[in-house]
Amino acid sequence: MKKIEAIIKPFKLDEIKEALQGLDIKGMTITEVKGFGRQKGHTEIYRGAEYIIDFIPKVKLELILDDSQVPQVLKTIQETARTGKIGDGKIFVLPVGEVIRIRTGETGSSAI
Amino acid sequence: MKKIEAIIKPFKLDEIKEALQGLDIKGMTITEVKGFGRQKGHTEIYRGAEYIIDFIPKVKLELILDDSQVPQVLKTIQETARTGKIGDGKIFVLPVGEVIRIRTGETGSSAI
Amino acid sequence: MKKIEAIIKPFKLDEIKEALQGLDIKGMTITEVKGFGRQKGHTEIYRGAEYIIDFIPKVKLELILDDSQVPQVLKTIQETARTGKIGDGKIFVLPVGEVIRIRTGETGSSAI
Amino acid sequence: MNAINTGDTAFILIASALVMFMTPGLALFYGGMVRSKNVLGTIMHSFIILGLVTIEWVLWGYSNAFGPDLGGVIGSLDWFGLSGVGIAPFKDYAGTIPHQAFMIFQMMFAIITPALITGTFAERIKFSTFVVFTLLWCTLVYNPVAHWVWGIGGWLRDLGALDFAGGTVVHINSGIAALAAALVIGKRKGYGHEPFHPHNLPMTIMGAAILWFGWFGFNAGSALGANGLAVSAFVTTHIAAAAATFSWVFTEWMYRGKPTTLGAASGAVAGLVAITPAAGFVGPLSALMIGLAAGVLCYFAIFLKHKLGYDDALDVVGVHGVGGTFGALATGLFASKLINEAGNNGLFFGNPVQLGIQAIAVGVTLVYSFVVTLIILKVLDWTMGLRVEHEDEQAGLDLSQHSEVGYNL
Amino acid sequence: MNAINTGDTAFILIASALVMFMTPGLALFYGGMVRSKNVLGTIMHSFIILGLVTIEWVLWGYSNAFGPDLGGVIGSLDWFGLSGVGIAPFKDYAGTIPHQAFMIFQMMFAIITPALITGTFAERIKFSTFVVFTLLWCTLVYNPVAHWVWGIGGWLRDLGALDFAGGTVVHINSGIAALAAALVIGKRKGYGHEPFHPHNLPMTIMGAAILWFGWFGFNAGSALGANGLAVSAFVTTHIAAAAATFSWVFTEWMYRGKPTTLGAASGAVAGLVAITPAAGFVGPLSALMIGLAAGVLCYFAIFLKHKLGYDDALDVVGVHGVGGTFGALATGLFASKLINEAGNNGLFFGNPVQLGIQAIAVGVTLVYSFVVTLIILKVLDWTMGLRVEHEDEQAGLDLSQHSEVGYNL
Amino acid sequence: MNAINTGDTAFILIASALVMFMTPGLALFYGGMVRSKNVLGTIMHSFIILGLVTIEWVLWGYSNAFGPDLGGVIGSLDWFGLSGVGIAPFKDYAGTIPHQAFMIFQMMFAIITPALITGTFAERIKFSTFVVFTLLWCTLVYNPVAHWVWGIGGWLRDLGALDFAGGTVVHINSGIAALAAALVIGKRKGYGHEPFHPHNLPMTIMGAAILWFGWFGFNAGSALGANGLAVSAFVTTHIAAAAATFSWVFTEWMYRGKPTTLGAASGAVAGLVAITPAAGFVGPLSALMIGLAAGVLCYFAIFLKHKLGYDDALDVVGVHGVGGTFGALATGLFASKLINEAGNNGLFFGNPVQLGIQAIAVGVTLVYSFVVTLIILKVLDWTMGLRVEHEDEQAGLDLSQHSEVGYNL
Ligand SMILES: Nc1ncnc2c1ncn2[C@@H]1O[C@H](COP(=O)(O)OP(=O)(O)O)[C@@H](O)[C@H]1O
Ligand SMILES: Nc1ncnc2c1ncn2[C@@H]1O[C@H](COP(=O)(O)OP(=O)(O)O)[C@@H](O)[C@H]1O
Ligand SMILES: Nc1ncnc2c1ncn2[C@@H]1O[C@H](COP(=O)(O)OP(=O)(O)O)[C@@H](O)[C@H]1O
Repeated sequence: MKKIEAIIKPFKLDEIKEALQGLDIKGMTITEVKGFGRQKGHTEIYRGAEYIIDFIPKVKLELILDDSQVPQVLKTIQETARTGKIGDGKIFVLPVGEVIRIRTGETGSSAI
Repeated sequence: MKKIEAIIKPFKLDEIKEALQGLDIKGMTITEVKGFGRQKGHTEIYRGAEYIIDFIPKVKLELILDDSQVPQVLKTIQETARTGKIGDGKIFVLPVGEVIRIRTGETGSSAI
Repeated sequence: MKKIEAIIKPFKLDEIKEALQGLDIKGMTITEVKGFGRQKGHTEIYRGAEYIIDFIPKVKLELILDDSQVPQVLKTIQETARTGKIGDGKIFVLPVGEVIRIRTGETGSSAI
Repeated sequence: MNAINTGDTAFILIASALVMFMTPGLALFYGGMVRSKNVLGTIMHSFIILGLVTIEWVLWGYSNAFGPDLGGVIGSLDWFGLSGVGIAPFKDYAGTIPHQAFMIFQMMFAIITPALITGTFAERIKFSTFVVFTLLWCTLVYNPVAHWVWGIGGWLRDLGALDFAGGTVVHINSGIAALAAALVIGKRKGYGHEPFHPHNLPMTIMGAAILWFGWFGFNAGSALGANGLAVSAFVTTHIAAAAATFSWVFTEWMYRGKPTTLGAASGAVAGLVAITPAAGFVGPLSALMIGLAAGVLCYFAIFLKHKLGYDDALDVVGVHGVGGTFGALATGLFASKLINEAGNNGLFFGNPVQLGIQAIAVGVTLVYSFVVTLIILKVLDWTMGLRVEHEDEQAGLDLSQHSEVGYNL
Repeated sequence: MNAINTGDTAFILIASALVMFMTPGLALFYGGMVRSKNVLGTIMHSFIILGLVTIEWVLWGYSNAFGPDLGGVIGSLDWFGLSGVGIAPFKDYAGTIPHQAFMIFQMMFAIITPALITGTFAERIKFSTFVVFTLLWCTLVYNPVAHWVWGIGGWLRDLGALDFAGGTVVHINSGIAALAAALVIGKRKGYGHEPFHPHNLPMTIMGAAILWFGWFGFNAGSALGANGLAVSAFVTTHIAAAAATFSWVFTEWMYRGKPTTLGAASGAVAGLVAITPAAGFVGPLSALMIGLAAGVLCYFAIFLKHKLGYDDALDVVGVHGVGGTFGALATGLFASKLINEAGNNGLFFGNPVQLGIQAIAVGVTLVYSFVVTLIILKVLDWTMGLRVEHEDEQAGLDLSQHSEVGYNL
Repeated sequence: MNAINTGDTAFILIASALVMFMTPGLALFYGGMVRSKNVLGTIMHSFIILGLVTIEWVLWGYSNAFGPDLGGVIGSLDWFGLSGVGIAPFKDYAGTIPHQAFMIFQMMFAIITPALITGTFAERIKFSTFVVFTLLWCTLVYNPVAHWVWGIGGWLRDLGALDFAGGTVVHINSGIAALAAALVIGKRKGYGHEPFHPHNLPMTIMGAAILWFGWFGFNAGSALGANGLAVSAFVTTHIAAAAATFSWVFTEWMYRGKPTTLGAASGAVAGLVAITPAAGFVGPLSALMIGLAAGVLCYFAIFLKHKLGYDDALDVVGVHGVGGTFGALATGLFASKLINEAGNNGLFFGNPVQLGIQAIAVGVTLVYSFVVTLIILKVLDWTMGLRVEHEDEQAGLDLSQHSEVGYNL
């Protein structure tokens, strides 16, 4: 099993969720995060004082998948999340040792 | 060492924290996340327009543990977090390469 | 490639970000989290009722790095984040299987 | 003479607007204290009462409370639908302003009283049942008690009970009804072990500020004209609010080690409650004393719920019940004919009888309101059900009762 | 006699303050309904109008709207810079208060009217263009229409159209301008598939409460004195607001299964809009009926936009356009000389002609305002551009137009 | 004659309520600008002052400020505890309203003045020391200065200085005290390198709106009756506020490229500050000019702190100090006996002497207030300590001083 973490632009979330549902992905978890990278932030001005804000709102998607699902999901996320402009984000794949479904106690693939 | 990530129902947090303290777990980190899964979301209505909200508030628990502690902790979380209703959440186990305690620079088990 | 997760004191973020930029780190992702550990929380009082709050605001830093960058980055974070007082936080290192840059589809080191 | 005085009319209209504004102010005061998942449900309780009780008051409420007396107990329905309530002053209530001005000023009191109660059953009441409860309570509790104390021919009024702006009718009445409600509805799920932090204290403080601001209309407006009495009531109102703000904060500072902002807001309300019956009968230094005492007293009164084990979510009993009772009795101590010729002297000014009369009015209100409220709620609990389902309580009233969410920040 | 009456003056000054307070109230009402990234931009629309229109009104606005009549169509510039507008009462408008008091009271109406429009193009208008639009609209639409209906010599006034406090001038006028604006500016990006949830409903409800509070100044103040008529308008205003709060919530409860707090706030505003033209001409029970109908009607009116496919972001058309039109016509039904000798009877009181006159005033305002607004906006769109860039809309108006962020919680 | 005028009394009571409401308004205005961890501490500063200064004013404050004169410098303690301050008008101050009405109206000024100062030491002052400071400052600075300018026999009053509603007493006084405080307490930890963003700008804007609303009571109420002068002051107040809103926003738009909402709110307050001393002495177009200038001037004045290196957290010096000074001098330019017979002409109306008198009043207030405030603070710093511990500052005042948290959203 693998864990996929994708950092995406927030407004792409709905589209990606729908694309993944199309792949029969049953679950995912998302977090509001802030990203720092090549994409430059913005300036805020309060009573004449300027502040440069480097951290940009992003959404982190976390999915646990069977190894078999990984390539397809990676492709789908990459294609759907892409706008072609700087700041589109990253996808990381991490190894997972075990999965448990709390409700049933099932483990492994059947718990995903 | 292992990292345990558990997605749970928010109102279970205190109970789980206490159960884990019982196992002499010294630290953990939690994040407010939103989950999408089998549990269905809710409907919101604003001036007659209905919106289906799929993402449900969950809490993510992250714990770094010595391998020896893992089975016990998994069991405790699974049992305490369980309500038996859909949406109880998942537990994932990931491998960890190294741990450092920032304050002291200690590494490995003694840093947990 | 490795993933570094660091739980730090929120007011240290800017300093760490600058130190990492010094190391030519191009990107990172941060999340507001709450930590439970040796550092004790605080008490809140509402209409005479006291509540003990165990969870303390922390910031989680996530960085994907080439293996070669890891030692230097660990050192920098540990030194910069350190105040020497309880609650300074932890650094975890996790293995990463793959990285993709969404914008270009690049993978591996060049995607970081 | 029947002439309308423009100064008095301007004053009562603006005072009515101020008292109306108190109800949304209360909505914020309460709304900030609940958990974020119940903020809208809590605000809605007050807001919908603006709709419901206005209609009730126009149709039968005003007539029952202030209409032609039937045996000292209730007003008749002669003024149903405000029939006969016009622009010409009704001299027995207020000779220099249009009758409708008096009616609308009183309406605002009829609105805020049931809204005060909502703090006790916050975070768990079923909305539909709440609507029915409100209408029944206004009809069966508020209107009669208002008639007794303020209506021409009302028996407590004839007895000589002093209640300048609603200590018994508004505060004791709602405070004791809140106790009945807390007992019938039971504790919130998790109460006592989960934390129930206020979710937005700036909102609560803003609400308290609006209440304070509006209370000038409530108390000074009760002089029913822009006269010396109004000024006197305005001054005592402000002094008592300030004194209780200070004394509540100072008490908790000594007792718990921290001066809190929620304490300041709560103290202000406690002082305003306590001065309400006394406002037009006492002088500034008496107001100072009443305020100082109210802040200390109500601070300790809210611990009652922990002792006695009921869950009065937002402390309606401790603040309005205890504060109102204290104020009504304090009126029997501090009232002075030097301040208000039409009032009476209290114990400290040589007339111990007044304290007894005040005690009767308090006692009667406590008993009547408690019993009738209890009966209404029991009946509703059996028939419609008082409380939301377990899971709906967990999800919060905002989602379960209204399909809305307070914040998407 | 030229004497200033202190009661009347006190009343109109406080009423002016209340109406001024409505504009920030509106800012909150609107601000809570947009997404959090546009909260400041939305609030700023109303707030900057306080600055802009005040200056416009002092310089030429008041003179154009209320100054010496030119052919029934517009006021001359004789009162440019308030020249000649002093403390002595101007009897033709208000005999017992200083002329400047009348001027400043009217100013507050001129301010809130363009602020109402801003709800329609929220979340996507370019700030610079918006500033220019506001000044043009006030000059070319608001001032003439105000003159026709309220100015001495205005042709609709001479026709006998009844508009107590601004049903046509304020609500129909802004409501139909909003329709024009929605059509020209187009839909918000993502409208119809992305969710557009209100980001802070407590803020919206607070805004509605301030509007309700301020509306007492708006409607009762329109009696221009603290007299019986003011009391009557005050009472009808409150009753209609309450009735519509109730009926909107009840309608959606039946129709969609949930009583919402946004519905309560919206209903209150709908009721206030509908009673505005009628406030000083109808009795309490008529107000009750107008309010009940307005709540139901406006609830369904907001579905129009889904049917017809325009994006009136915050429902200015549905609430102010439809509610105002209904109120103006309802005045032609429910008006009664028993309530206001200076008014007229409506259809239900035996004078069907009045309904026709009301319809003319409504129709004229609808057509004139729609056409002129459309022209102004088209010209601005070609010259300055009406809408922010695609990416600026995505980032939100707060960042893109003002370099600020609403919340750092 | 000693008769109480109902219109005047209604007006002054409502004006007092409005001015009272300004202090919580200020709490929001300031509260929104600090970081979220200090929101309650900041709000509490203003709120607790409502309690403290009310008590101080009742006991000795009013007597010291307005009581029987001792050598032009201070009032005696003859009116301690409001003894002798009753319902009968005190003609030398206000002949048509009860003496207590004048007293309570003035009380609200005494409350808001120290609250204004709190913006300068926000986010770092120790609560206990702050409480002591406030009482000392009111006694040693506010009361004498109020006596000099407004008290019968006060030496600046006798000199002929014009201060309609508190330019010197309220704004210059608090503004220069704020400078002293900023110097003594030192910069906030991290100031200059960490970002200090406002945490809730809608709250700040709401606060500014309440200030604007309340300022009608502040300035128009200073006419002490519902007369032509009140109308005139009301009109100039609104115009100046609007003009400065516009000019601040426009200045920063030109200078920094963006029109900000915080700029609009700040501009409004700057305009209100600047018009305060002039409100009842100048005409509408002069008010327009004063407002326009104030917006530009105060915008640049806040850069002073960056230049000079002190940390005036919420710009009390730049807005109230500079704005108040400008307004007091502008009164010496624009005042006209055509507007107020009881005032005087300014430079532009042929009387250059007035400007000199204004400059003396300004200078005296600046020097006296600065020096005495500095001494008080130094003494408190040595004895009680002015500033919270390092770690408490980091944790925020809400947790460290009050054991509360603003938001649990
Ligand atoms: N090495 C990294 N580790 C963790 N997160 C990263 C890393 N690099 C980029 N990110 C995340 O990806 C987001 C997009 O990266 P950015 O460099 O702005 O654009 P792009 O990926 O298009 O080059 C960042 O905001 C950050 O959240
Ligand atoms: N494959 C997955 N990857 C990541 N998170 C998941 C996955 N499946 C479920 N989750 C998380 O677990 C939560 C509960 O899952 P759900 O399917 O609703 O209930 P259950 O686990 O009882 O079947 C989801 O809300 C989501 O946060
Ligand atoms: N085993 C753990 N797993 C996950 N997070 C941890 C663990 N131990 C500590 N943490 C995180 O590190 C933070 C600091 O830990 P704490 O024990 O308070 O101080 P210190 O690291 O200085 O001993 C905690 O608040 C928590 O967020």
